[in-house]
Amino acid sequence: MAKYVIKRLVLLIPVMLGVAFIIFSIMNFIPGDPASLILGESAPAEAREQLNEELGMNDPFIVRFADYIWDALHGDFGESWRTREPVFEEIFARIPTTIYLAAGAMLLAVLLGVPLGILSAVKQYSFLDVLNSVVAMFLSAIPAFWLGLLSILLFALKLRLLPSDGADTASAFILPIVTLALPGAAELLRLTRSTMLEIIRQDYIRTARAKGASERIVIWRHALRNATLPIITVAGMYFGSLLGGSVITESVFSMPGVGSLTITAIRSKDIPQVMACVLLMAALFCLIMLLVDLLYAFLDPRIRARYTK
Amino acid sequence: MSEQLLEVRDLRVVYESDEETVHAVNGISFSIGKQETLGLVGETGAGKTTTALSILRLLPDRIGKITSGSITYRGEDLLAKTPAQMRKIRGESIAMIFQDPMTSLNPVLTVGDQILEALELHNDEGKSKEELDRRVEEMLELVSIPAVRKKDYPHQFSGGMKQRVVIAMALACNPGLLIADEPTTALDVTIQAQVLAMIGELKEKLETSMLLITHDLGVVAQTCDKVAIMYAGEIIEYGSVEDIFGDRPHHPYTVGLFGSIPDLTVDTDRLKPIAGLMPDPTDLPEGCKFHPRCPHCQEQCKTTRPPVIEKDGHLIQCHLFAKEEEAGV
Amino acid sequence: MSTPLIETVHLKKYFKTNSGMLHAVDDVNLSVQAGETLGIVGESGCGKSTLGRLILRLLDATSGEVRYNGENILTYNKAQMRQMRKELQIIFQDPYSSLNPRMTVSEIIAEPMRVNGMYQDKTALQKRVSELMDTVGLASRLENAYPHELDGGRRQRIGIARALSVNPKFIVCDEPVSALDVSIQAQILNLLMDLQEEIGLTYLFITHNLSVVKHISNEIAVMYLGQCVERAPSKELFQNPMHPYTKALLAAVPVPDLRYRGQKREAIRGEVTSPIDPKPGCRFADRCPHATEACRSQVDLVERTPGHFVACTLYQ
Amino acid sequence: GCGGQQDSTDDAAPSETGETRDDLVIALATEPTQLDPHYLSDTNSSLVVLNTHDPLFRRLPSGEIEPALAEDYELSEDGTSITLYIRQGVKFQDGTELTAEDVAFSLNRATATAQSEAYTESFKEAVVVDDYTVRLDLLYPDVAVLPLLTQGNNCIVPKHVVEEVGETEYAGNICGTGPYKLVEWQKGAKLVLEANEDYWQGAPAIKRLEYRILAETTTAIVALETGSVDLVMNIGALDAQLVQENPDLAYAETTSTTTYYVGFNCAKAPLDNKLVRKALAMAVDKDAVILGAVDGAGVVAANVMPDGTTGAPAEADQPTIPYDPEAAVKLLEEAGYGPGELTVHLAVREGATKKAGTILQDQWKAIGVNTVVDTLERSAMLNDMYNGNLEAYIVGDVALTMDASMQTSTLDSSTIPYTNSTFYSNPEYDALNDEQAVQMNDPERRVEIITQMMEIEVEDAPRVHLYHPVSNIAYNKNLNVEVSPTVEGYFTYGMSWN
Amino acid sequence: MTKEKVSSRRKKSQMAEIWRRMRKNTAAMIGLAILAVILLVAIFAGVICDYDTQVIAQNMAQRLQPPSAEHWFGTDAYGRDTFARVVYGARISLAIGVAATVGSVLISGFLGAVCGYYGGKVDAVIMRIMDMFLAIPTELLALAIVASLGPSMANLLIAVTVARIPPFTRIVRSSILSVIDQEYIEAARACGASDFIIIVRHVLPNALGPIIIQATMGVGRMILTAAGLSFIGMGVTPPTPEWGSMLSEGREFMRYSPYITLFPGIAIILTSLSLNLLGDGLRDALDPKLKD
Ligand SMILES: Nc1ncnc2c1ncn2[C@@H]1O[C@H](COP(=O)(O)OP(=O)(O)OP(=O)(O)O)[C@@H](O)[C@H]1O
Ligand SMILES: Nc1ncnc2c1ncn2[C@@H]1O[C@H](COP(=O)(O)OP(=O)(O)OP(=O)(O)O)[C@@H](O)[C@H]1O
Ligand SMILES: [Mg+2]
Ligand SMILES: [Mg+2]
Repeated sequence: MAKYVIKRLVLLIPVMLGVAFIIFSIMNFIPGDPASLILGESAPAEAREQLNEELGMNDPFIVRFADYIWDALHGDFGESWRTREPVFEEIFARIPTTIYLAAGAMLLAVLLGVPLGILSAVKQYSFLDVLNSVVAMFLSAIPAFWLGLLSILLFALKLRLLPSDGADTASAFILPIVTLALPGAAELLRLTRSTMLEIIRQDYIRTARAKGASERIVIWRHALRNATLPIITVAGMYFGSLLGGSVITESVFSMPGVGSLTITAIRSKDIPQVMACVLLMAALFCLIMLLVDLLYAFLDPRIRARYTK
Repeated sequence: MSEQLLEVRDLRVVYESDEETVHAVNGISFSIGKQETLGLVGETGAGKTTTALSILRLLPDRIGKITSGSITYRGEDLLAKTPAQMRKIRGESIAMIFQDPMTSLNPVLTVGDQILEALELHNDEGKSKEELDRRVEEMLELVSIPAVRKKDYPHQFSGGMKQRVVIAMALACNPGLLIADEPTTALDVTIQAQVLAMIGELKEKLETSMLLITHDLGVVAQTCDKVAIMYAGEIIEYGSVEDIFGDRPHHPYTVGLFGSIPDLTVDTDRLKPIAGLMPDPTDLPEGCKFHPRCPHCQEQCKTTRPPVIEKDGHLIQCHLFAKEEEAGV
Repeated sequence: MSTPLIETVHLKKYFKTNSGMLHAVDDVNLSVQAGETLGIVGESGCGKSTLGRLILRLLDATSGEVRYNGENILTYNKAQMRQMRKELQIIFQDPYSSLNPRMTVSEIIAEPMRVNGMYQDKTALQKRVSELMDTVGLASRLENAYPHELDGGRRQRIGIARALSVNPKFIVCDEPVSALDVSIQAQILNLLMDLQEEIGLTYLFITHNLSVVKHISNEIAVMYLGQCVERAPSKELFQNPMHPYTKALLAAVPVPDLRYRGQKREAIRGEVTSPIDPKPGCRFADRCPHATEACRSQVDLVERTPGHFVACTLYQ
Repeated sequence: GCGGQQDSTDDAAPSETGETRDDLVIALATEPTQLDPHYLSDTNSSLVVLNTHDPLFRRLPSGEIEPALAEDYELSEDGTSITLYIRQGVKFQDGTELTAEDVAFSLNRATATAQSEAYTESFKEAVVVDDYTVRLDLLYPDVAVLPLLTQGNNCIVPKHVVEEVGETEYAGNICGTGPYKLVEWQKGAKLVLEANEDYWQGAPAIKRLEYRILAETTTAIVALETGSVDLVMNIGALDAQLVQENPDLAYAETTSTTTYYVGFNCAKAPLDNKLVRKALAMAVDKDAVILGAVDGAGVVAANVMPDGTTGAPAEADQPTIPYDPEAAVKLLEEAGYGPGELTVHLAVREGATKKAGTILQDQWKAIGVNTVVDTLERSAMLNDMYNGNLEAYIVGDVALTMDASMQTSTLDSSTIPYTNSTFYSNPEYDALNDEQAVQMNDPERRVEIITQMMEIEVEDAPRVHLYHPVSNIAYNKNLNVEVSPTVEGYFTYGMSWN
Repeated sequence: MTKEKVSSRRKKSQMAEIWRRMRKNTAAMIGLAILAVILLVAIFAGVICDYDTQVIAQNMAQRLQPPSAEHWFGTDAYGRDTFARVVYGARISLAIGVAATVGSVLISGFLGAVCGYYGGKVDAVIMRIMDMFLAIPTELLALAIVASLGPSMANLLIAVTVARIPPFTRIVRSSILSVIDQEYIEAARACGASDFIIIVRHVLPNALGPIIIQATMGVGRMILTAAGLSFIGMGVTPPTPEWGSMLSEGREFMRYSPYITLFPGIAIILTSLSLNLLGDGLRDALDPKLKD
C-alpha cells in the first residue's frame, strides 16, 4: 500500500509539470505585457520597458518556463507581480475559506443527495421518487449566481436571517455553502439513485433477502457499501473542483476564496500568482483523487488486493 | 407417503411488464417429504428458478406475481404470511443456494460476516457473539474450508470454494428445506463432483429436505429421490428416480431429453435432439405446450390440455397415455 | 503419416500479471489431421481458449510455432495473415457476447465476406448469406432480426454460419455448446458433425464436457494448467485413461444412469494450483494421490502405447 | 476580537442608549493590491494609503487644496523648483518625528519608482535644505505640481523604516503619519484600521475603520440596507433611487472627474479618415448613452476637462461636436460609404463601457454603420490599444491632477502610444500644447490656447467625449460624510457619527 | 437438420424498439415535448419576431418595462423586447450547446476510442494529458482560453468545448473498454477486419449508449457553462441575444426589474430539464437490463 501511495505521489511530478506547462503557455498567449498592467494606463514607456525587462518578459518563452520550473523546484514560486508579495502568502490567507466552503458544500451535498437518492431507488416510481428526480434536475439547471443572488435577497434582506457576506462568522457560510451544495446534491442524488437501482438487482442482494434480512439491513449493509464506489468518485471530483474555487459564488457572497484570487490574477496577467494558484489546486485535486482511490481500497477488498500485491 | 414438508398446489406465476406477460409457471403441483430430495429438471426458461423464488416469495417486485395456487410448508400457508413472518422463514426454515456462486456473495463483506449474518438474523435463543462465531467456524469446517479463512473476502476464494461458502451460509441455521438452484452449473466437473458430494453428506447429517434444480440429468440420477420434469411452466412428468430413469413409458419430452445427451458408455453416431425450440413464454401454444415439437403430435394435442395420468405415483401429462388408459379400461 | 493440417510446436503463451508471469499455455505440441477433430478438455482456466486463440493468431505467442500445412504462420506478415484468416475460423463459447448486438443476422454472416472482399455483387452476397442460413438451419425470415431477439441455440447457429462463410478449412470450436441446453446442444453437435462430413472440415474442439468431447472427437488432448498431460484417440482415452488427472476427470462426470447411483466417486481433493510462475515438475502433483518426489522434476509427454501419450511419472 | 464589533454594527442607527458609535465599515468593490504609497497603481489602494499616510497637501472633497504635511510652499521664479516647509512635531506611527529627510527621501523614492512615474514625471530631485525645509527641483516648469503632491503616490514614508526593512518589504510594514494604522488585513475579505491617537491634527472621531471587499453591487447594497456596512461608494443609479427611498440611509452625489470617451485610431483605416470620425461623432446621442451605460447617472461631457480643471474654460463654453445624424450620413457619403458599407470594431470592457458600446452600436446603425463590439480583458485591451490594433475603443480618463496639461497631453503626438492611444498627430496641436504648458503666469492666455486646441479637436474628431459619470455615496444617515469627485476626498478623518 | 418452424417473433429495428420504449416513459415524453417546443421556437424565431426591429433595436424610452400586452416578457435596460430576445436566444444558446457538445463528443470520441482500443502507451500518455486538463478548474481553463483568443462566439465555443473534453474522453474510453472485451470484437478480428473497420463498425456503435446520454445532458451543461462565463464577462458579443449573457446583463437589475433575468433563466432551466428527462429516458430505453 505504501508503495502504491509513493508511486502515485511520484506520478504527481509529471502531471504537475504538464499542468505548469499548459498554464504557462496559455498565460503567455494572453495578450498584454505585465508592465502595463502593473503600472497602469498612464505609466510612461520607459518605465514599462524597464519593468518588463526586470520581470524577464523579454526572454524567450522556453527560457522563462525553464527558469520558473528551476526556481519552483527550489521552493521559490516567486512574488505576485500585482501585490509584490510571495505568491503563497495570499493563497494561504484564502485557503481556509475555500476549504470551509468546499468541505461544507460537499458534506451538505452528500448528506442531502445520498439519502434522498437511496430513498428514490428504494421507492422507485413512487411520487417521492418522481419529486426527487424533478427537483434534482431543476436544481442542477439553475445558474449558480441566480441561486446566490436570490438567496441573498430572500434570506439576508427580506428575512434578515443570515448575513449576506463576510467570512467571519459561521452563519455567513450558510448561504454560500447551500448555493454551492444544491447542484452537487442534485448530481449525487441522481447518481446514487441509478447506482442503487443497479445494485439492488444483483444476486447477492437476493442472497441477503433469502437469508431473511430486513429491507433496512439489505439497503444499508449490503447495497450501500457497494454503491459507495461511484458515489465517492463523483463526490471526490466535486470536492476537488470546489477546492479549485468557485468564482461565481465567491464573488456573489464576497467570500475571500482561492477562485476569485485566480481570476483576478489571470485578469492582471500576474503569471507567478496564476501559476501558484493553479498548481496548488491541481496538486490538491490529484491528492483528493488519490485519497478517493485509497478510500476505494478501504471499502472494496478486491481493489485493496490489487494495491497490496 | 410420509408427511409432506412442502406442498405446492396448482402454482401459477406470471411476469408482467407493460409490454408483455410471461407465463413462467402454469399450474404445477408437487410435494417434498422429510429428508427427501426432489429434482426439478427442465430446459432453460422452463420456470425452475421461478418456482423456487415463489416458495421463498422472492419474485421481483411489481413484475413477478403468483396468480393462483398454494404453497404449504409444515402445514402453514406461505402465501398468507406477512413480510415479517416471511423473513423469519427465509434462511431459518427454508434456505436457498442460488444459481451463480460468483455473484451470490457480497464482494465487500468477509465470508465469515456473511455467514454470521444469517445466524444473527435468526438468533432467537439469544446466543452470544462468541457462540455464533464458533458456529461460523464450525460451518466453514463442515464445508472443508479452514476456519481461519472466515476473515477473507469472496474474491479470495475460487468458484468452488465460493459455492461452498454459499452452502455453508444456507445450512447455517439448520433449515428444514434447502432449495439448491443449479448449484453446480457454473462449476467445473471436478469441482461439481466435490460440491454435490458435499451437499449429499450434509443433507444426511443435518436431516434436511432438498429441492434440487438442474437441467443435468446426470446430477439428478446421482442425487435425487423424486424427479419433476418441467416444460414451459408445467410439470409434464413426475415420479421417483426409478420411475424416470427406469424402463417405463415416458413423456415424449423426457424421451427427447434423454436422447439429447451423448452417452459416455454407449457409442452413437448421431444424437437425437428434440426438434425445434422452446415456445415463447409470452405466447404459449394452445393445448399441450409440447405439441409443436412432439413426434407423436395429434390433432387433439393442438387444442386441449392433456390430463395428468397417474400410475403408482408416476405422473405423466400427455394425451398419448390418456388414450392408453382409456384403451386399457 | 501425412503432414497434419495444423500443428503446434513448443507453443507457449505467458501473460504478464501484477504478481508474475502467468503460464497460460506452456509448451504444447499438438497436431490435427485434415478432416478430423481434436478435442481439448481440461479444467476451467487451464488454457484451452488461449491455445485456440494462439492457433488463430488472435493472441501473439510467447514462443513456439503454429504450422498450417507445414508452414509456420506465426512468421506471416499482415497481408499473408489476412489471406490465412479465410482458412482458419473460430466459433466462440458465448453466443451472447460473440455477436455484435447492433448488426442484423444477415449483416453478421456477411461481415467476414465483406471484410475479405469476396463478393463485389450485393445480390450474390445476399444469396450466399441465404444459403449459409439454410445450411445451419436458420429460417430466412430471421435475416433482419437482431441477435438479442433470438435464443442461444439460434445465436450459436449464426456464429457457425459466420465461421463457415469464408469457406475455411479449419475451425476452432471454443466451447460452442457449453452455454446451451442439452437439447439444443445436441442439435448443434449434429450440425457440426454433418458439416464435417459434407465439406471435410477440421475441428479443434474445446470443451470441458467429457460426454460431448467423446462424441465428436477422433483424438482427445487433456490439458492441465497450461500443459498437455495426456493425448490419445478418443475411445482409447475413455477406456484406458492413464494420467491421474484424466482419471479423476472421468470419474467426476455424473452419469444419467441409476446403476452408478450411490457409488462413491473419488473427487479430486485440494484446489487448483496457481498458474503464475509454477514450480517445475508435474503441476498436478499437489492434488495427486500418487505424487512422489519424482513428480517434482520435469515430466515429459511420452508415447506409452501407439498413439497414446501421457506425461506422468507413473508411466515413465 | 472582531466578532463583538461585528455585532455592534448590526444596528444602522446609533445604539438606543444614545452612545455614538466610533467604528465605521466602508464597502470596496475591489481589494487594494498593496499599501506602499510609491508603488500604488489602483484607486482603492490609494484610498487606504491616504488614510494611513499623509501627503504634503490634501485635496478636499470640494476640490480645494489645503496644506497637510507641508505647512507652506514657495515656487521659484522660473517655476523649476518648489520649496516646501514641513510641519513640525508630526510623528510617524512608530513615534519618530517627521523630518525633511523623510520628505526628500519619499519624493525621491517615488520619482525612482515605475509605478509612480505618472505622478513624478516632472520631478528632478528633492533636496533637504534644513530640518524642516525641502526643495523639490523640477525638470521643467509644471503647473500641476501641487495637485501631484496631493496624490497617494507622493505620500511621505519614514526613511528609517524603509531602510531598515528594505525597499520591497515596506509594503508589509507600513508606518505613515496618517490618522489610521493598519491592524489586520484578511486577504480578499477586509482591512481593519485603528485610530492613530497621536495624529498631529488630533485623534480621529472614528476609532475603528474597516474596509470590506464586496465585489457584487447587489451584495454591497444589501449589506448597507441590513446595516453591516455604513458607506458604499459609486453605486448604480437604480440602487441610488432605492437608497434615497430608505429612511435609514442617506445619499449624496457629485460629478466625477472621469470622462468616458470613444477613442478613434487615427492611424488605421477606416478611421484615419477625418470625415468618418466626424460622422460617427455626430451620430452619438449622448443622453441615450448616459441612460443606458449608467442608468442616467452622468453628465454630458464636452471634453476630457470637467469643470474645475485648471487652465480649461468652463465646460459649458467648451467647443463640442453637435448631435446631427443627418449631417453624419452626408459626411459618410462624402467619405464614400453608403448605408451598410462601413463596419467599425469597437473595443470595450465589461461594465459601463460595454453598455455604452452596445448603445453606440445601435446609434451608428441608424446612420448605416455596422459596429462590432468586442469585449476585451483589460490586458488584451491595453495591449491592442498600445499596439494600434484597435479601430475604436471606449475608455474612461481620470483627470488626476485636475489640471489641463495632463489632459491635453493625451492628444500630443509625443505621447503616442501610451498616453495618446488615438495615434492622433497634429503638429499644430503639439505646438499649442507646448505653448500652454509654460503660461504659468498668464492663466488667461493659457485658457485661450487650450480653447483653440479644443477647436482643433472638434475639427479632427480623434475622439468622441461621452459623459462624466456621477460620483456618489450611499451611507448610514447618521454618518457625517461628504461626497467627493476624487478618491483623495474620502479622508476618513473628516467623517464622524452624529 | 432441423429447420425453423416457429414464427412468433416480431421483427423490429433497434431504433423503432428504442422509440417504442421511450414512448412509454412519460417523463421522457414530457422532456421531448418541451424540447420540441424550444426547437420549434428556435427554428421559427425569424417568423415569431423580427431581428432588426424587435431583437436588437433599442428604445431608451421603453427601458426596464414590466411584462405587458405589448412586451410579454417586459423590456431590458436598452428597451429591447425580452420576449423577442428569449426567442432568438434559443437559437444562439442551443447552437452553442449543440455545437460544443458535438465538438467535444467528436474529439473525445476519437481520443477515447484510440485510448480504449489500443491501450498501452498511447492510452497512458493521452489519459495523463487529460488528467492534467482535468486538474485545471473548468472555469479557469475557459477563462484563459477566451482571454487569450479574445471574445467571440467561436472562442466561447472553443472554451466550453475544450473544458468538456477530458471528462468526456474518460467516459468514452471506459465504455469502449467495456465493449472491446466482448467476443464479437475478437470475431471481427478473426475474420480479418482491420482496426479501422473494427472501431467504426463494431466498437463505436456499441459504445454509443453512455455517449448519447452524456451528450444529451451535455447540451444543458454547456449552456450553463456559457452562462457562467457570461458572469465573468466572457460571453457572446453584443447585441447577440444569448440566454446566459441576458441573465448576467440583467443581474444588476434583479431587484428592480426581475423579469429581465427571470425569463432567460426559465428558458435555460426548461431546456436543461427537458434534455435531462430525455437523456434519462434514453438511457433507460437503451439499457437492456432495464427492460422490465
Ligand atoms: N424478471 C423476469 N421478467 C420477465 N420474465 C422473466 C423474469 N425472470 C424470468 N422470466 C421468464 O420466465 C421464464 C421462466 O424463467 P426461469 O428463470 O424460472 O427459468 P429456469 O427454468 O430457471 O431457467 P434456467 O435454466 O435458465 O435458470 C423464462 O421464460 C424467463 O424468460
Ligand atoms: N489476457 C489475459 N491476461 C492475463 N491472463 C490471461 C489472459 N487471458 C487468459 N488469461 C489466463 O490464462 C489462463 C488460461 O485462460 P483460458 O481462457 O485459456 O482458460 P480456459 O481453459 O479457456 O478456461 P475456461 O474453461 O474457463 O474458458 C487463465 O488462468 C486465465 O486467467
Ligand atoms: Mg434458473
Ligand atoms: Mg475458455
